[in-house]
Amino acid sequence: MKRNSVFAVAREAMRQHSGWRRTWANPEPKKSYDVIIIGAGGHGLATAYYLGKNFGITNVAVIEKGWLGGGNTGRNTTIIRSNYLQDPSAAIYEKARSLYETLSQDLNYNVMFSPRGVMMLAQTQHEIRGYQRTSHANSLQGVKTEFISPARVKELCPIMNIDGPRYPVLGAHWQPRGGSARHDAVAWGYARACSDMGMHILQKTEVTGINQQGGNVTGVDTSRGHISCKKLGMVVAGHASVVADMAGFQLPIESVPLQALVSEPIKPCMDVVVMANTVHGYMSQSDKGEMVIGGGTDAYNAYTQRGSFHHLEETVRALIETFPMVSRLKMLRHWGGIVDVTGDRSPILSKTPLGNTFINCGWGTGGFKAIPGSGWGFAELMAKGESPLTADFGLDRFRAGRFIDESVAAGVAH
Amino acid sequence: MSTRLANHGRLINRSKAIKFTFNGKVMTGFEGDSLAASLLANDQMLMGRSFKYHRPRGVVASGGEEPNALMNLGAEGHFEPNARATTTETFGGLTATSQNHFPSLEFDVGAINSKLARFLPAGFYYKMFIHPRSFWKHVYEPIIRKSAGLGKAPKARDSDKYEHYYHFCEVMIVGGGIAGLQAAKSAAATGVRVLLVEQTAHWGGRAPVDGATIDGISAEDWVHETVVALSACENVVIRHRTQGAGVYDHGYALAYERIADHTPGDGRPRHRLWRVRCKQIITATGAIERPLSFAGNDIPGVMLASAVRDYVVNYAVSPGDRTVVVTNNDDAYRTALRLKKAGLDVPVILDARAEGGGVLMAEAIAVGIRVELGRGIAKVIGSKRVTGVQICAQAGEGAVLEEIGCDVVAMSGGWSPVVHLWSHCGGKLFWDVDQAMFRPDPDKPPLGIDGAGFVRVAGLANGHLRSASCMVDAAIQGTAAAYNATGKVKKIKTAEAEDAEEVPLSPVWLMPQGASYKLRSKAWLDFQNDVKVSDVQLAAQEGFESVEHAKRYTTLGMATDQGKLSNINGLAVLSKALNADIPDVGTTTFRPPYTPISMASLAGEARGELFQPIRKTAMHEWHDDHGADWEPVGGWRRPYAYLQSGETTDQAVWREVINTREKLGLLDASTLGKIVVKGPDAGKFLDMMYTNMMSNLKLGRCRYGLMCSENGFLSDDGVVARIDDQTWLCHTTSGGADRIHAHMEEWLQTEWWDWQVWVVNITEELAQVAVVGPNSRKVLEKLGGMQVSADALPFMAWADGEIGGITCRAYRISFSGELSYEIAVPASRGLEFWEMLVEAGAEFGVMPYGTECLHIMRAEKGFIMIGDETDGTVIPQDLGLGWAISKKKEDFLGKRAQQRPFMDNPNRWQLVGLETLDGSVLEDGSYAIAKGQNANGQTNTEGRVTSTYHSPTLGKGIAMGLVHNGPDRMGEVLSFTKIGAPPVKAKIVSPVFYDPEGEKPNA
Amino acid sequence: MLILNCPYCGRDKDETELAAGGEAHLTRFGPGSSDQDFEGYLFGRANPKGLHFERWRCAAGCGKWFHAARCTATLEVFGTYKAQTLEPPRVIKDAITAKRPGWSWRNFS
Amino acid sequence: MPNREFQGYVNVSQIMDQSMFTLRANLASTKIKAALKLAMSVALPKPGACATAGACTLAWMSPDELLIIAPSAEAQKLYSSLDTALSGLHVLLEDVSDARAKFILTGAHVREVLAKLAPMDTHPAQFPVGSFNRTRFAQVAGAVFMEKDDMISLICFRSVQDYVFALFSAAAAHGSEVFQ
Repeated sequence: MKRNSVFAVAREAMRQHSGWRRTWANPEPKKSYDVIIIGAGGHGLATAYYLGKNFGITNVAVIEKGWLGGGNTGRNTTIIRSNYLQDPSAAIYEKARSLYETLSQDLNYNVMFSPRGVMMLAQTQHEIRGYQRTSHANSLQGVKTEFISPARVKELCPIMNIDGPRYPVLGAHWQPRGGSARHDAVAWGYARACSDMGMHILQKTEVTGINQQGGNVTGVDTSRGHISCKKLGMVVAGHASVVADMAGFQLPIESVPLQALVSEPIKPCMDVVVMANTVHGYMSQSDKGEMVIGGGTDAYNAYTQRGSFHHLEETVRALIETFPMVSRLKMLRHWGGIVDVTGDRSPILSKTPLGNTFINCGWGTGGFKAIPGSGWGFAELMAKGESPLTADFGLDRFRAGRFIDESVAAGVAH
Repeated sequence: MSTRLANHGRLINRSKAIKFTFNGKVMTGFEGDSLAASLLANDQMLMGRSFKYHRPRGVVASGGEEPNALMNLGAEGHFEPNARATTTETFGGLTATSQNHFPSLEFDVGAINSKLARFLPAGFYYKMFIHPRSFWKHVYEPIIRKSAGLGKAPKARDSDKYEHYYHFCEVMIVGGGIAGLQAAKSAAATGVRVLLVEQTAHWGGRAPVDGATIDGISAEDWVHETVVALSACENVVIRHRTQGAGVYDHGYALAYERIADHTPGDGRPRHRLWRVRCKQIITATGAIERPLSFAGNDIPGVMLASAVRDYVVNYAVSPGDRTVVVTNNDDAYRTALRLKKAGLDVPVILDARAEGGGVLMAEAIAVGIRVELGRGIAKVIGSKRVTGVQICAQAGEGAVLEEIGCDVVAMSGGWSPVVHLWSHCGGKLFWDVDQAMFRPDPDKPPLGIDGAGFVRVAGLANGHLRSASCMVDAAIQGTAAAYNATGKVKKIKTAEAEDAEEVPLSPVWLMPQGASYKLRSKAWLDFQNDVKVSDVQLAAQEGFESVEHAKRYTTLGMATDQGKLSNINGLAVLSKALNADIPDVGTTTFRPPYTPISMASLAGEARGELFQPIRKTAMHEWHDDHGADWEPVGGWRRPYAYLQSGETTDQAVWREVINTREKLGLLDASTLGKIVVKGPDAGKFLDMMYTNMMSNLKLGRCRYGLMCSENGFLSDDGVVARIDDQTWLCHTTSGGADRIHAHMEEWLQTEWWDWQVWVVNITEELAQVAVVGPNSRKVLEKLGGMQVSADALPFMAWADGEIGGITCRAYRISFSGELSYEIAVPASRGLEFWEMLVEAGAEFGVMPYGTECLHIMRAEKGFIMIGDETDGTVIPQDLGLGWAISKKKEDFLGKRAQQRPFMDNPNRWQLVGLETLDGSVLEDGSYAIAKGQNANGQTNTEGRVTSTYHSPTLGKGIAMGLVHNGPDRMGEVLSFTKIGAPPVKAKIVSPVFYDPEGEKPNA
Repeated sequence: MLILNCPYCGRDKDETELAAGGEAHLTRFGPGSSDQDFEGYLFGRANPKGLHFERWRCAAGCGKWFHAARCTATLEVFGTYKAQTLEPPRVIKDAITAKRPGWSWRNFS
Repeated sequence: MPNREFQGYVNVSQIMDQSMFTLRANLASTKIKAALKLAMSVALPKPGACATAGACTLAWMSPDELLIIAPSAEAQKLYSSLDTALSGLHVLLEDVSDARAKFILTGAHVREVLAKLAPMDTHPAQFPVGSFNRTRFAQVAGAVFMEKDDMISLICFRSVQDYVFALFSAAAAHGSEVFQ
């Protein structure tokens, strides 16, 4: 694989860019692999990458029904943060965030990680207390955050109206090294690196059945034939229940549409990511200049990548209250993805009732920020049977009543 | 140069000249102009700069598909960035400035990017800027960000108003061209309710420009007659300046009405968002002309052939003096003929088809226009304006045969139906090879509530390019939609249309077909985002084979026009590069809205005062008048404290605590939920709802109760009063009333529907005042009425009566640890009662107090607060509330959950009091630090603070918290985190800090 | 943007007037039930891509809970019915069979 | 609280002299029907409608709930007669006069103003005079009585009456006409 660099680009510029090769290979499936990952989104590709990089397991296929990165990886609002309250969450999200810091160099592919800072506004006394609690927790978790004053909020984000008569900004939970990254590049960068290690990424290949013998997985049926494997990882987000159903078990998950929208691009006016939970809105500005806005989830199950329009209206009116300038912008495009939500709204990274089969799902609305950490921990779980990063995210927690509930601090959404 | 012609112009009113400014320069236009037309009339072809390379950009289209002519419009509270000049109506006083350049439109330093273009191919940023690591955030990204973006960020607050409108009809038709009008006529004939919307200010679409004949009269006249006829129908609503912006599930559609964009400040709402519900939708949205991909096709002066025609016919504006027409179809000949008719020069028509066209070509030749067949453009000459073209053979590699001077190139690569609305909700497309276009696949429509298709497409949008078949199709769709919506049928005569015969186009995806890399790297696909043919080819070379990958890698179609001009051309280039058929490569998904709609219209009326409802108690205004510092609590606002002059908030709170403990305090407790539960099974029901027993509560008595979710977690608390044999009154937390009421109804309706219980939420019926402090009885006795003595109304009892002449219910309950009454009166008399208490209480030292005082007093007593001590993970057992969990009951909501291993566990964190060794106040949310670290390197913890205050009563910090095995560790000293400072030592103590014997409330 | 007909007040209600309540026909497991049954009751949700039975409340309306049979893939609605029943009424089952022959959902078919 | 009024292309005014009662009861029960007939001399309204008896109105809120509206002057008497007639039956009768606020819209375009804020079909064929509907007004719950072609009355909760008044006043402001 050609190394990416400014010199490579310059060299290619002199020969009409004829020397660039495929970013990832497009191989024919083999009859068998050591590991099959179902789902070539960020989490699936990252899992494959760390299986290879950390455990030397490279006889791996990542099977994708559509095109890689085409699910929630390519549909989210790209916020990266790790200022979570509960220890298990903070651990995996901070692992992810710290891996994002060096991901471009690690993958030799610019994922444009931009640690521009993430702030979560406190607009009620209850939220102040919740975020202060999170700040204290973060101080013991090795997550660098602080609770900042309204004046500092205004300084960091001048377009914000902090004196809103309805919900004045009383402060914010600030993670200076949170930020965003280019979502497609994360998928493409991992795919490129996986392909480079000899792994097979099989796009437009749909899994239609899961084969088992004696309680262990033996392979999968696909639209391109049967493929055997020794271990199987399911990483298909919104469709987790559908795939689990093929394997014969049920998940504590419901699939619901989540929506987002962007404005037309404008010149830079916002250098931080802002989340306002009281009014349910979050916003950042992409490098292109679009204001990227996250909406809410529908309250009913659906597999349509659309969602109900009124959620956007609610989000936009909240943002106009917080950022009056938004009123004069225009909505360019809105879209939806299907997110898989668990009973405690925390993810599942777990062994399953089927032997040698593992599941990584339930990221709900917060998956993108976790991709490297999720891949790292899930690869370890698949390779070794256990990982401190995933230990608390097992399927067994629902029976025991041992939940990882992030909403407790201040009703914080992802 | 571009200029205004002396005659004609079907949309302009020459008697009304209008002054406007562009980049500070005063210009003149006519009423009826689009801004783009006005600018062209003033010889302003250069209208903007492209996104990536900052190349000069002129207007290329005449409608919503325009990618280039984007403006900053207006100023201050009326400012709007990225307004399309083609869809902006010119009005007197309009101010526009061009975008994305520094220092000026004419000279833009950002244009250096254009010189560096070869180093900035598609996806260059993924391959560069990787080292050194910190440079992305601090060097590269800021430069890229500054160079990107288009219009300016608005600064001032929006000074316009907006609204929504819910509209119901059976058939909605989008598009007011001849197909939409015919479809409306056909549907309306059955009597069903029809809504017809048109995005521009004019009816008829392209037909009046292109000159069809309908029912023997001109299209212009037919359109006029039809609009008049439809307007007269009671069952028809027709609306121009209203765009069908999006189609959603179950017959929901958005129509975006731009009421006052062209009349700012006239008092009308600027935009109105129609939320339409209909049974059937017909999209008669026409088609968009495709550009041709040749080198230099982005130079100002290269325009769509149809747009050139529009400017001449509609606005009497000539984009230039000499226009070269280049085409692969017959339609562009109409442009040449129109130009000629207007007295303008058409030096040549370059028809890429070897065989050329039909009758329109013959007509062109007849009027003396030179037509060259099998020819195309090798390259356009010019920088900020076209100066000429180099002609080549389409079949070749671009060898120049001839150079011709011109200032406009009118190009036509064929037409693409506007299928966006069909696609929004899942409609699929098929590729029509003969017409080289994607068309809606009638077998795969968007599915409605009944599982059948609910969207139809009519006319041009359905692939009917000729007027005659377009009208037939529109009539069929209109009749069918009405029938599907209502079962009604009524056939009417379909208008018969005629226009010139055309021979088929020949697809041209690259001009010339063998263009060299050098030419391909100058052949634009996406004018705004600067995506060229070579970029898409590079994407394919690098394995971005899915159309979604190629789009995202190159940014093709991601500009503010969402690829209306570039998608099909880009797709064709990609298919070619992949050696695949176009339909096999597929299309990207069209997402709403069709063109960008204002954010403000989404919010509608919900801004400022109407942003969200504020729930107000009967005493709200009084609080406001007496210094209330408001706190939002579950939709309500409650006074946090009442500030007296010169006081800080803390001082006010402390004063309120001391005064209430020593004298008399009043709290507006109206926001507490009050729910009446009645029936033969009400006791049984409440025993399921609460963890404690309520069925055995004695008449006239009160009991503190806890509610848990089925998951076992504490969710609400409050005092329950037994009213009569079959009736209980349940108090909930503030803001909890609606939730708990719904929770009760849910269980009664869906689980125990055979139980005889009625529930009514009477929260809003009553105003409730907590009269608290050693003087509370005195003030009530002074007002006179019912007996409130210790004997007549003992602690945890209630009674009905009258105080100060107002009917009331008095509860002897205390959340402060003081002698205390809560008095409920009809809400209409709440203010009167409150003011009576204030007046009568003056001699007893009365003061109102707010929520923070309430919190401190309850913390001093060790009472828990839902939301502080609980967070959705806490069970009553954690809070020392085991006494409130009935051991006798077999079942209650949450009981089974609390038997799970993680909950029925002595190792849980439990409630204690905490006192710092130095009397300071622990920080909110502080954690107790335990030894060591966990497997993920996080410091272990053994407890946390749930409530912490300075107690003015005790003169020191007090706190409540949950600590591992806390109640067994009294007196132990723990270390608590302090942000930015060393840990603070605090001792575990009883959570009851004040009046531990509980004598005061019993007084 | 769904429309559901409330079987109590008979009106077609806009989604914004309704509150969604999750899977229908759950069996409550209380004290004495097995860990597995209780976990299933609280968390084991059917999450099919296709036919689903779910609960709704006519929130800005008559306040009643009702059930809907709906396809989660196309949002087609097969019918709504009152919540005071342990299984879908015959007429609803027939309506589903007409569109999705051979359907099954949990124990119903 | 003043009897406030807003004059726009539709007029919005608040009505203060009305009392309201909520009755929870099984409306299908013959005993309940008989008792109500006895107390109010009027048959129960059909679902989605209201019935009037003299100056009183009965609105169908749900299969087991009625809203009874009466002039304040007659309220006490009505309450007593209802209470008597229903005694011994499984019902819950509560005075909610102070829990609600009532507004009336008057003018030729009342349906249009309502349609800006409530997601309901206000067409005369779908919502004829005499209809009653529970819905929402922008962000709060409310109820609508179609009294006459040019008059609609609205009920909302007391705590949000300021919001509802402002909402309808804005919708009825001159200049925001939809169909003129």
